[in-house]
Amino acid sequence: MINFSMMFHGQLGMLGVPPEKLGTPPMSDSPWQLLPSASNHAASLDNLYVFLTAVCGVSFVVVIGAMVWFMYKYKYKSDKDRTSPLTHNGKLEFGWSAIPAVFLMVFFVWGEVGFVNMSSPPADAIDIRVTGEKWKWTIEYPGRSMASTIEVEGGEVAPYLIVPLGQPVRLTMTSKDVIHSFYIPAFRVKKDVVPGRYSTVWFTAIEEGTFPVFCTEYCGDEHSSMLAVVKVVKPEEYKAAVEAATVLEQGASETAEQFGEKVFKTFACNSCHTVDGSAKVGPSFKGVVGRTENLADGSSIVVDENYIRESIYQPNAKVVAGFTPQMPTFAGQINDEQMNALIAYMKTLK
Amino acid sequence: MSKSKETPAAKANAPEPSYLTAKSGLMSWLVTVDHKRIGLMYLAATLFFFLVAGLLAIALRTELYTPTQDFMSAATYNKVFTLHGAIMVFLFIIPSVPAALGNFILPLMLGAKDVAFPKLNLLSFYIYCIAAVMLVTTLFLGSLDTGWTFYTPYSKSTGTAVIMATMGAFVAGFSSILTGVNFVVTVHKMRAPGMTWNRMPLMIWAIYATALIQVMATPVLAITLFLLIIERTLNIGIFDPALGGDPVLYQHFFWFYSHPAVYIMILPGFGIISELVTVHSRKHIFGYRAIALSSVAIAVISFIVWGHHMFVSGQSELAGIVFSFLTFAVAVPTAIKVFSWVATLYGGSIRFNTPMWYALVFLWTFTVGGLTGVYLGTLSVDVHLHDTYFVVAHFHYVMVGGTVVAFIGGLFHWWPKMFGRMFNETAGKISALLVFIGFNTTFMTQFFLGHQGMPRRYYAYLPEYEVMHQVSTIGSWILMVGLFTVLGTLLHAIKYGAKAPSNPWGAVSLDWQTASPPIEHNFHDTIHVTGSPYDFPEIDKSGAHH
Amino acid sequence: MSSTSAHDDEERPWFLAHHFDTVGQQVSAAKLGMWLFCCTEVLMFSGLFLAYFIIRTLYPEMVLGASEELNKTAGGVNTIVLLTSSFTMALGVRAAQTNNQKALERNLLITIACAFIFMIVKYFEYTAKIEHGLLPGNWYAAAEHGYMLPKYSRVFFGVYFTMTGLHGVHVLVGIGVLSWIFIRARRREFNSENYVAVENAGLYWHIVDLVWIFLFPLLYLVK
Amino acid sequence: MSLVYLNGKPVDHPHENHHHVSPVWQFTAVFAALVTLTILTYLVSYAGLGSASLPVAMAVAMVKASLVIAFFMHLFYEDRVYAFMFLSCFIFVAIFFTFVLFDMHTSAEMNEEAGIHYKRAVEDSAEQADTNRAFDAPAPAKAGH
Repeated sequence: MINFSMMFHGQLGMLGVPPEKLGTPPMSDSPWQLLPSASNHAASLDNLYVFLTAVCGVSFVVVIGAMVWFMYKYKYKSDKDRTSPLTHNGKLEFGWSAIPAVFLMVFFVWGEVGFVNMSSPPADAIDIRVTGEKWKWTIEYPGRSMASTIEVEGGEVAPYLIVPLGQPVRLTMTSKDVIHSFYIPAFRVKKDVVPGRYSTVWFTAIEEGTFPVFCTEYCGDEHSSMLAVVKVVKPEEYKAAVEAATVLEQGASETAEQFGEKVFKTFACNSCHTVDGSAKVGPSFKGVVGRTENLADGSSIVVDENYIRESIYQPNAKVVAGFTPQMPTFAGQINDEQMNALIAYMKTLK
Repeated sequence: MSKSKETPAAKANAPEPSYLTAKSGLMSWLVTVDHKRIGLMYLAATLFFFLVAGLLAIALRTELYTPTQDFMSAATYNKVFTLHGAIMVFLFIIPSVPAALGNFILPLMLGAKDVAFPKLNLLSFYIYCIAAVMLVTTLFLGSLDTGWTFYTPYSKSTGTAVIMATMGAFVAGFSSILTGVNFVVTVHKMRAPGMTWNRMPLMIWAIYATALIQVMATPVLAITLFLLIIERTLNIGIFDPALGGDPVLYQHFFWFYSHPAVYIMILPGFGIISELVTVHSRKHIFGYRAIALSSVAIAVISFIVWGHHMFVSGQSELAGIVFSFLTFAVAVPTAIKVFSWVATLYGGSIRFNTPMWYALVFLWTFTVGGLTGVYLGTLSVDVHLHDTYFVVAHFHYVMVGGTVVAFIGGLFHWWPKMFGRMFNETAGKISALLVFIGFNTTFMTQFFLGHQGMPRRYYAYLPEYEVMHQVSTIGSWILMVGLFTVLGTLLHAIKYGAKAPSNPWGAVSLDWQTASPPIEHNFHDTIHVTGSPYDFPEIDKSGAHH
Repeated sequence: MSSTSAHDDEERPWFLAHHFDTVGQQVSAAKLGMWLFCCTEVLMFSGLFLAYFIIRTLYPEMVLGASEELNKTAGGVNTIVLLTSSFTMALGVRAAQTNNQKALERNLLITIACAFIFMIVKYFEYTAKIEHGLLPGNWYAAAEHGYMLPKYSRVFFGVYFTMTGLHGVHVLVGIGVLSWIFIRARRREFNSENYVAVENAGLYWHIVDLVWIFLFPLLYLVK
Repeated sequence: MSLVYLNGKPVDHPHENHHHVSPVWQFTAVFAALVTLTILTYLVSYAGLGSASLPVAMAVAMVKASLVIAFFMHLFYEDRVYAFMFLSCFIFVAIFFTFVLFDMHTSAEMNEEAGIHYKRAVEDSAEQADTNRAFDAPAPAKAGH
């Protein structure tokens, strides 16, 4: 059973990654080459693909070869030409119905076995949540409050799927708006991400590397920028890599206030609290520090660092009059460093 | 096959004017109930929309020449590919062969004076015109950016003119239904004396199977689009997950029509090819019964394979397996047709006229299109290829390489009958060569793009795909030159072509047993059919062969 | 083997179109066309029936709960009305076949009257729904009118209004077609040789009845 | 006129449209049956057949439809081509229904096996839980200024 109660948080505002900035290494050098076989599905599927190509190639050569040969052999010579009275041949017709049918059944069974395998995740698979919306993916790991991201070329931030080599992974996916489709060519997996439903894909990565992820169900303007990066790491590096991709830390060149603003946006505080003085779902943060608020229980309080900290970790303990207690707790999600930076940022909002 | 037994009285008659000259004036065209004139009006309209949608395609390919945005914004690109698809499907391919060419030759081939319901025929043309106007109107209402499939919930939430566009498709559907009803009844009730089912030309079989699909499938499209319209206007909540509906259901509804619609598009092409390969090689068709019955078989099976558009859509895996199995079942009758056409060439006396060149191009492209369909029907492979350029290439090989090439071949073949003029053979052959080269360059590369993972409907793409996109774009320009050569050759023929004899190709079917162009009521006398439409005088009955 | 020339001075009845050889050919063509049209009607409504079955599968309790709000008796009366009109329509065709001019006119009139009764009953049903806010889509306002209906009930009323609405449009078209046939009957255009128009209008009307035969138990009755 | 063709085949008796006129009593009997069945379904709906009620109602409706098609629409006496065409469209309807409903049922079952629920169901139950909590807990603080 998957834990569906995981909360979703907004990510840094990004409307897709332009394809030229994704920066994943090219998957192949020539059109004849198969893509890297980076997952368990890819290996078995490529065999079928090659088999199909061989059978279809031979069929094509036979049909078109016969056509070209007849074109040459039976071309019009003179008006005295007499043509064959042949109208049908039962054995031949049976043959060319039955032989393709046999091959088609082989394709069907082979494809069906692979497909069933693709649809049956093993019980010990690692669960990762994927959410699609116009036009970005949100990739979340169990126990990590932040979505996983990576900075790519030109300062763009791409969603980042990290998977351990050799361990089965199951993605449970849904969409917030329209239908998207999660496609990792190097893994040969694809599944539509449908609003109102959960869909899953699973795979075991068998090759280290960094590969692109596409959205393959048309979803509007920035459909072609709805990309992500998937990286296969050694199992021993997996935990650290995930943690590194899902943290929010003050950069060396950032001031506490700048970092605080990033925290403010990362946790989507701005979806309920404005910085311009107008009330939204919650009170505005403009001039909030030092302000005297009337509380819902009739008392009043001067907003200071302690009150802010309490309101973030236990939001419904002291609700400002006029607002409903509906803020979720951020305990366990915002750490001390981020909290301090956030408060430093709030102090700048005068 | 048939001998038109002219009575002495008929012989004494002065030559009757052709259908083109029997009446004159604009009104004589606008209110005509003559199937030939209606066919020509359909032809003009469908070719116009082919031109429009074709130019849109060239714009798309040109934008894709580089991996980044060139002259179209993402929003414009989305609108252009949507219009390209919607116009091509609803205004060009579906009415092209059945309504334009079929209207002209169906009664002629049957030896009938007209279709069963001539006024209904005219009505369906005007309904088609209304649909065309509605679809074009969307351009002025903010255009349309849903893709031609109108998938929910995107089509519900986008700000573009979805309602006008879906109403246009809805109305076009009515035109299609009426044509279908008309043709089914015509084939059942208007055949000349002696024209048994087994003596019908295969073109008629193909049009008959097509008409059956039009009658049986299009109503479901109508109700689907109707539900989409009220969903969008009233939010009743059948397809919208936010209101308790299910978007995957829309796909079921849509593809229940739209998969059979694929066969509405390709079956008439099969019919044309059956005529072309026999007439121009002076050979009896190989396996008449197999081809005729496989048309009907395809028509029926086409109704039970729609789920193969939905293998990765969230449809249950079990349903996917069933649909994959049935999809392979539809491949067999299609393969039978291709083998039979090639076998027809055996022992013939092949004349490389322009129509025959197109038939041979068709055999090449359709074989590629058919074989790559096998990849997509195979479940696990489809997971990889679904919604990539592989699919784009596959359906263009079938729709353009199949239907459009057959349609052009058919136009060259019947042009002398339609206008009484021969076209320039050299120009025709050059056009065939250009179309062949341009088409394969454009779309063969897209198979490689697809298996490298390039998704559909991207206006900008990863740099590694650039070279193949450039090859494809250059091919599309060659294809465009080829298609303009076709248009020029045909138009030139109307005005400057040599006068065509009544039967320039030495065909036996009834359409060639009347004047070129035909008289207003097609035949002076009721024709009595006594044999096969493929019983050419060149066929050696002495037993010298074998 | 001889041929029949189109230019023969055969006796052609006035109602035989130029492109047909015999009346029989014309009649059978018209009938086949009408039957095919009936097929398209059946397939079109099948989409709506499928939509109904789907929401029933998704929300069985909701459909049962919401359908309780429909007026069973009004639906039942309308079923009888439509069956009666089908009956008189069949008698009307028979009257045309037997050259019974009076019976033809009378039966057509009763049929048209039944169609009007159907629409009037429908009008009262719809009015009641409007008063209670049980409307499709955006206008659905059951809660504001004090109705505690199961969640997603608005989907049921969306489907209810779509199905009965489209059926109602067919009834209205039927009224038009039958009135036209009635006018032509008054002009004595029909007789035992030429009655295919009456028959085809009848086929259309029976299809309208047929759809209602399924709509009634599914929407109103099924528990 | 030595040979007459009908639908492409030579026939001896060129009278194509023989009129079959059904007797009035037949129409009356069919009508009576239809009304009876309608009243029956109406009454049965109060009986509460549970899960059997849908199949029973559909069976009765199909009997009624068959009566209308066969006798009122006269299909029973027509050329078999009409019957073939018309009944084949019900085959297509059956295909349509079967596959779509099959997909719905099997995907629900398979998802259940894999422990995945419809997102909507998950959200609904969360909503339900919220409502329950609201009833359990004292009214939340929400006062005016």
